[in-house]
Amino acid sequence: MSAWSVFAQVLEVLVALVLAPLLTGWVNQWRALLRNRRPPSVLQPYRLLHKLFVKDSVIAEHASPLFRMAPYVVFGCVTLACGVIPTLSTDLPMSVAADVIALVGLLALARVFIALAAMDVGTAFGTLGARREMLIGFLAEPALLMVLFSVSLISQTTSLATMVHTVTHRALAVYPGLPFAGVAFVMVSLAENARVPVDNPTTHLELTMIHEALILEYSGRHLALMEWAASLKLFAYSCIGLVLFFPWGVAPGPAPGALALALVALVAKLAVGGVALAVFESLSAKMRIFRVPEFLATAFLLAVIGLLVHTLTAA
Amino acid sequence: MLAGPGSWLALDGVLLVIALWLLVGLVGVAALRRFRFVARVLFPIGGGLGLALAALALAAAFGRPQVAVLAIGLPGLPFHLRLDALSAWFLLVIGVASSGVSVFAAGYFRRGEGTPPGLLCLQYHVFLAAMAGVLIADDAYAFMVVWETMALSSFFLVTANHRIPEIRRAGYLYLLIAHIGAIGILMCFGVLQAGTGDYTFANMRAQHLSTGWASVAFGLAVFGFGAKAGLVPLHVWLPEAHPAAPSPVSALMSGVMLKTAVYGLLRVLFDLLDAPQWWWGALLLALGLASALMGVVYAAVQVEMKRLLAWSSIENIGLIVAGIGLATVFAAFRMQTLAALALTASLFHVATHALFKSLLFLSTGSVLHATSERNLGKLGGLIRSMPWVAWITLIGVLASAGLPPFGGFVSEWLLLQSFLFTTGLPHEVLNMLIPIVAALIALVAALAGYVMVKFFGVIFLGQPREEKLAHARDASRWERAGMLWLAIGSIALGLFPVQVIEVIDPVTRGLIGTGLGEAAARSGWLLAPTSVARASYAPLVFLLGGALGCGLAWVLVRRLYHGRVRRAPPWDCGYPWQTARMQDTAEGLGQPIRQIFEPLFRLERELPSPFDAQPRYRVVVQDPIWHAVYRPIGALVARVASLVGLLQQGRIAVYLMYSFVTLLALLVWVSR
Amino acid sequence: MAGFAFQLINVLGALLLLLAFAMISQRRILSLIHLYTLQGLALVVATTLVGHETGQPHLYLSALLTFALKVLLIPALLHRLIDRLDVRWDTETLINIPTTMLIGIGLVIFAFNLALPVAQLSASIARSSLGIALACVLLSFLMMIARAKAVPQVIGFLSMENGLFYAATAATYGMPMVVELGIALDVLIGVLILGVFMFQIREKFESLDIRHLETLKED
Amino acid sequence: MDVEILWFVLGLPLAGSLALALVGHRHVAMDVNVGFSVATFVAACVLTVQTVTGGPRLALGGAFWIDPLNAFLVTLTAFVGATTAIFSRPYMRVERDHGKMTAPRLRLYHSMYQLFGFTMLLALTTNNMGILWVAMEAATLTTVLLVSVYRTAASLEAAWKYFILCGVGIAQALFGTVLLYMAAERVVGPGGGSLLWTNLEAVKSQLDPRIVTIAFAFLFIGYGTKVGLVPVHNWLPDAHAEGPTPVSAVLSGLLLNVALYAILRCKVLTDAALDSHLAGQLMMGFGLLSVVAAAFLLTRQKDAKRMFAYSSVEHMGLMTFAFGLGGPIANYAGLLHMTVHSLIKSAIFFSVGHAAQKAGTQIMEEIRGLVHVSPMVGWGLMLGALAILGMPPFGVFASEFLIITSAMRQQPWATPFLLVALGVAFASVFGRVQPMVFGDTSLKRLGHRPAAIPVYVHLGLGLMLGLWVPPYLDAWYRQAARMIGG
Repeated sequence: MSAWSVFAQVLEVLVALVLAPLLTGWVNQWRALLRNRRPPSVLQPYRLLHKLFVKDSVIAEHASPLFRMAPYVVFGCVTLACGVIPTLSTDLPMSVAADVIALVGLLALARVFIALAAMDVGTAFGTLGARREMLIGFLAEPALLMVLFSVSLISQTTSLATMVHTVTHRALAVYPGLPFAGVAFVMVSLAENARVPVDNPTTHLELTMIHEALILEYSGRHLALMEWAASLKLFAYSCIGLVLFFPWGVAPGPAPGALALALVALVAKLAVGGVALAVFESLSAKMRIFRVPEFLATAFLLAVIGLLVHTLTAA
Repeated sequence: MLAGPGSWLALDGVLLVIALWLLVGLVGVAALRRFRFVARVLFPIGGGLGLALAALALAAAFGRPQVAVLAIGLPGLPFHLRLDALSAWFLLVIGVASSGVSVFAAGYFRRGEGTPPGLLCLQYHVFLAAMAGVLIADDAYAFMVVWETMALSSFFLVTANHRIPEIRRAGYLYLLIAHIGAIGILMCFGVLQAGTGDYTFANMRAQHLSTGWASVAFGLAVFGFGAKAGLVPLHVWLPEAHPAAPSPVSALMSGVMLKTAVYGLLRVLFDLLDAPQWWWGALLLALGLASALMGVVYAAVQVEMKRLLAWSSIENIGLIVAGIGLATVFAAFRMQTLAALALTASLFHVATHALFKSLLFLSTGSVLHATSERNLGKLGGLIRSMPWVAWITLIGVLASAGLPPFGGFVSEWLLLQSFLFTTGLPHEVLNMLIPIVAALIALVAALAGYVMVKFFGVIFLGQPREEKLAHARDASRWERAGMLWLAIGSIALGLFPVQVIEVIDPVTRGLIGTGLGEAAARSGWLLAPTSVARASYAPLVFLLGGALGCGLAWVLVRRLYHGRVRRAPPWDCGYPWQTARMQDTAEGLGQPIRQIFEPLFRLERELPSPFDAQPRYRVVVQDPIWHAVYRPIGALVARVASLVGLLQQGRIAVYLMYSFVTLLALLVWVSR
Repeated sequence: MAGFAFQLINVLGALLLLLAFAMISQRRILSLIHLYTLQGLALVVATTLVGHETGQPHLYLSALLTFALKVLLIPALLHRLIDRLDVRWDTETLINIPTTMLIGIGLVIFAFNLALPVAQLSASIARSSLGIALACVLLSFLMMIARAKAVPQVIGFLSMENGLFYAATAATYGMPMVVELGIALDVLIGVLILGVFMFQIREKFESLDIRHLETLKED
Repeated sequence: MDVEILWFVLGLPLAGSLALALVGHRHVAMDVNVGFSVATFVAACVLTVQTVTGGPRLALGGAFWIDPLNAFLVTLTAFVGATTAIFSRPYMRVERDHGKMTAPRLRLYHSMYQLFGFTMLLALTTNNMGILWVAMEAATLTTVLLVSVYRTAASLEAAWKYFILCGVGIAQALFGTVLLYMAAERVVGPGGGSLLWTNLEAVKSQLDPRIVTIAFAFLFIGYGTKVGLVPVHNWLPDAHAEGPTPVSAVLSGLLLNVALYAILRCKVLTDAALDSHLAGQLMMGFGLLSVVAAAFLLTRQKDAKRMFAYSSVEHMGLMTFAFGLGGPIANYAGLLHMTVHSLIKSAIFFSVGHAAQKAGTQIMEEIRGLVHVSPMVGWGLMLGALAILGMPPFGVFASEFLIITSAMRQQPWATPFLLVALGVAFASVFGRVQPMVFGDTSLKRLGHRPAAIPVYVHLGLGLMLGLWVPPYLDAWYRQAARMIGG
């Protein structure tokens, strides 16, 4: 691994940290526009984070150390995840440290800690949120794995970098399994990032909220970290989707020019993706919590079908 | 076959450890009621012996197989002993796990709990010795003797508190199924010896059975060892027996004893039988998945902590067996490398499960002693009153949920890897099925996370659901030490998978002919079973990255901003009248699972109507298999018995008639 | 001459069989005892004849023994028994008599067929004797099954012993002396014990009806 | 030399019965009983040592024949007789104190006990198939008296059934013997020699198959009734349940074995004469039937002694099956099973006897928590039950191991039945013994000291045979197994 690849790694993490809130802001802005509202500034999330960091953090008197520890763990995990995904370059020191399975495990670790932290204070909403989060988790996680597997079967590998590499540097071929995987992935990432049909990131309506219920007891810097982690997660998922299904532009090696190009391509793709997400969210309505399992089960099945279709055509 | 004098040491050492364990037990009987001596001296000694066993096993793992013959047994069939890589691996697991459990037990057992301490000490150490004996037995008779001794000693341990009828019933069910399974194993050996009358495993290895007989032997082995391992549908004893036993015993049974069954299955399947059939593997795969799914789903809806863990043991055994099944399929198609991969995953999981499950059972034991509550609905918030137990348990919980960078994740990672590479199978149906299997494995893994969050969250987090929990005392020094040891173990397994796989390598070499050893060695700290380009996982880098992320975040936040914290009542959307009763109960946390997997359950619901004066909600989840399989069998036996009972109906004339008719029939038959 | 003796032996055998049938059909205990005595007598004669024909002295001894035991001693015992227990009345049967007779005939046919091949190569004088003996045994067995009272059962048991003796005598020139003595001893003691038993049963159950002895069973 | 010793082996119990007929009601009687039994055991040991060194031989002018097969049974019989006598000391004391045993009954009991021992030893050692029959019949007579010794309605009924059924059965055996004699006489020639085992053994291959077939049918049914094979077992549970416990112990421990021994002798002749496997098939069929039927009958029992009586039926069936299987391994297993079953089963009856005396009933629901009442009795019963159910490392498991594994390849069809039967038997017996031994109890601690030595000596030996068969015993088994052949 050369100094450049280390640089690429660091750059990538920093880009993720910086771009993540921006992506959130961008999506929110478009949502507002699509609803004929005056949109908040794209930079609103940064302001929010700053405000929260400045404020004292107020926590329940009987909260355990785990409660205070959780935001850092979650933040760390998600950052690491962003570092693993080859958004700019496929030649990253971290990419060998974790393949897709490890990536999913990493996100699961973050989820478990959020849930535990939510249960720690012992309020009705906290436990409720934790239960719902884990419910979504155990349905979304296998679906995500299946999606990744169907791609990894194409490239005969589970290491993201190699996947991207093969998908980019192969004569354009049509894989009938991929569309299923793509749809499934979209559904999963909607659920995982608490987007509309599953959860509403802006709601505080007790009966429907999931993500908000989890972080209800947090305030100040802890809340800031949680929110930042949330937007990082959204960023990560978007990147996974992009590198898996639209991997063009990702730099094969850590050459500075290529990196710059990749960065531009990434921003462009994210912008488009954000708009698409906003459109989708505005068009669809929030579903009842009891419908969510069916929604995710559908995603799971789609992913499995994709896998089957692939094996069928491969065999 | 006969090993050189140099390599004799390990096997002799193992024998010595076994003998010393027995000795410790006898000393315990001698000091029948001297509680302090038994607890504080004998049990730690037993733990030390466990460590010694682990060391010996590690030494023997890479050596040639060692054999020995004891002067006891049947005439012409003395006890043959053999220590090869497979035995060594399981011995290692037993040694490490049991040492932790023994140290814990030193602080656990209290006065006046059923059986006198000395007797308990005897049964406990005989149990340990028998488990070690199972792993080195090299002929059918020796194997059966130690096998049943293991069952018997564990039965007495389970019913240590035999004044409670439920516990007696649980023990009875356990021993019954164990015994019937043992007869199955016995018949399996009967087939394997191929009528030669020579019951040594060496002879069985030499025999080449016809496919039919081999399949019979395989079926009997699956039946016998499955009954011990708790494979669905032979699992019914497990959720009864494990909660009934004292916690260290449950830890040993769940963590270690179930593994001896896995060992037996491997021994018969890959060592004694030659040329496995692919459908054997398919069968194992199906059984394993059924157990895994059923186990985890039932664990999710349990409201009693040890029962929850027992069901999760069924799940883990299911995963292990599924891995073995996959390995069998590969072996049947001569895809040795992949077989080695799958087998390595199973063996790795054997170790991780042994450690974290023992740890979790021990922590339930501490909770039980501190609160005398086993019902999740009455626990909560213990992380404040018993921080030691809570934080150590958290490690076990994360490992059990299969989260990186802990031990559980590595085995799941390997297992999924091996599933991913199955598309090359020369068998279309399997190629179709395997992805679905992989999906189910992923589902099970995710559900395990759910279960563990429920387990930890309900016991240790939130507010205490009962007043008395507030002043629960933390575990004693001995208990902490034991649990800490196991926790360290499961962390180490997670961080140094490559080194562990190098120990497993000789095992797979011995059984399948190839291993992941040099691949692992090549990639150094990086776990890459086949090639780095294909799949890799580096827990240490991983951990460093994560720690770096957390640490930097922590430091920077304090540098750039501040570290001020204000304490206040919980916010909870501004609702001030929070009580502990408003938290989700165990049932509540199980509700989504109950809803989604309804067909798998046999539910007894009692829902209140809106007009009830005192509305009462009750839901009982029962095992459908108990009703679908075991009840009918019992009824059938009863009916047959009542029919046979007609023979004995007291009238002498009828009795004379019997012998008269028998005589005539016999005369007709012989003079035909 | 010899041939005549053989026929005589066979006739005696037939007589034995006839008596067995008579026992089956007989209701009154007293006459059952008489029939038993007659059977014993026939046995004695047969034994002496065989002894005379084959010139085996120990058969005379055996005949003497049989006479003492089965013509004098046991009948006397039985007589005293029924006097003391006062059970002279008719004994009812579990299976009605005609049926029993029919079954009996079937048994005889079966026994003869069974014994036929063996009798062919029997070196002994009386070829058919084995079949007859077997038939006697089976018939007494049948009688034991069919009778509901204790005493007839015992008599059935004893007449079965007779059949066996006849087999031993006619088919093979009598068992070795020591065995015969042992058997005789056993029979005698057996009868004594049975007698004692009957008194005890009587005093426990106020009757000798064995249908009282049906409490030990699977319920 | 050997002459004297055999005199002692047979004479001691006979003398004992006469002596006890005189003093049996006295207080010393129990000790006298023990004395004679132990002396007999010592004599038997000497006899067997001579047999081991000298090999099989005739004794007392050809009237008796000692070979490995019966020599080891002689020792076993004498041993169990002795230990049972030791057990019956405290047991009968309690019975007398409870007033269940009056002085005349005690006298009868003791004298008959010795006489029974004599008949057993006679049946084993005699060289004459006729005397064998006589001895078996005599054994029936003595045990009938022993069973009925309490004079209760139930015991009378049991004894009556026992007498009639076994009497009839044994009569069949006599007919078989006559046929055998007839067959043999044609080869050996007239004269008394034709019933001597030694002669039969010599000419067994020339015996006429047709006669021998029928003879074996009669002998099998006859002696099989005493072995307790289903469906002619019906006397067995009653006799075991209603007699005094020491009698149940010797019935299970000795009588059944000796009856099976008789069948084995006949089987040897039949196999040689027919050179077909007919006898073996018969024995396997009836053995298996007994195992299965007994196992299912076990599930319905309420009375402890009755239950273990059925378990005896089951185990005799297993032995019969093993001997029917034939071959060195199965025969070896059968002999081993014979030994261990006698030891363990009598030990169980000892424990049950004490337990029943303590609880004042044999009904199992009313016996609870024996470990609290008397750990000796409780653990004795628990270990005995586990041993008889085939739990290693007790010897029963060793023999079952050999039987099942060899059956698995020779007669696979039989093994599922065995699996089911053993499973059902385990479920029913253990399910009843566990609450008897463990759990809470209403009873007070045992008043008198139980006879722990016999129980634990038997269990110890059973354990030893599971882990280590002494070489000379092993050699013995091997010779005997070879003689049985098949």
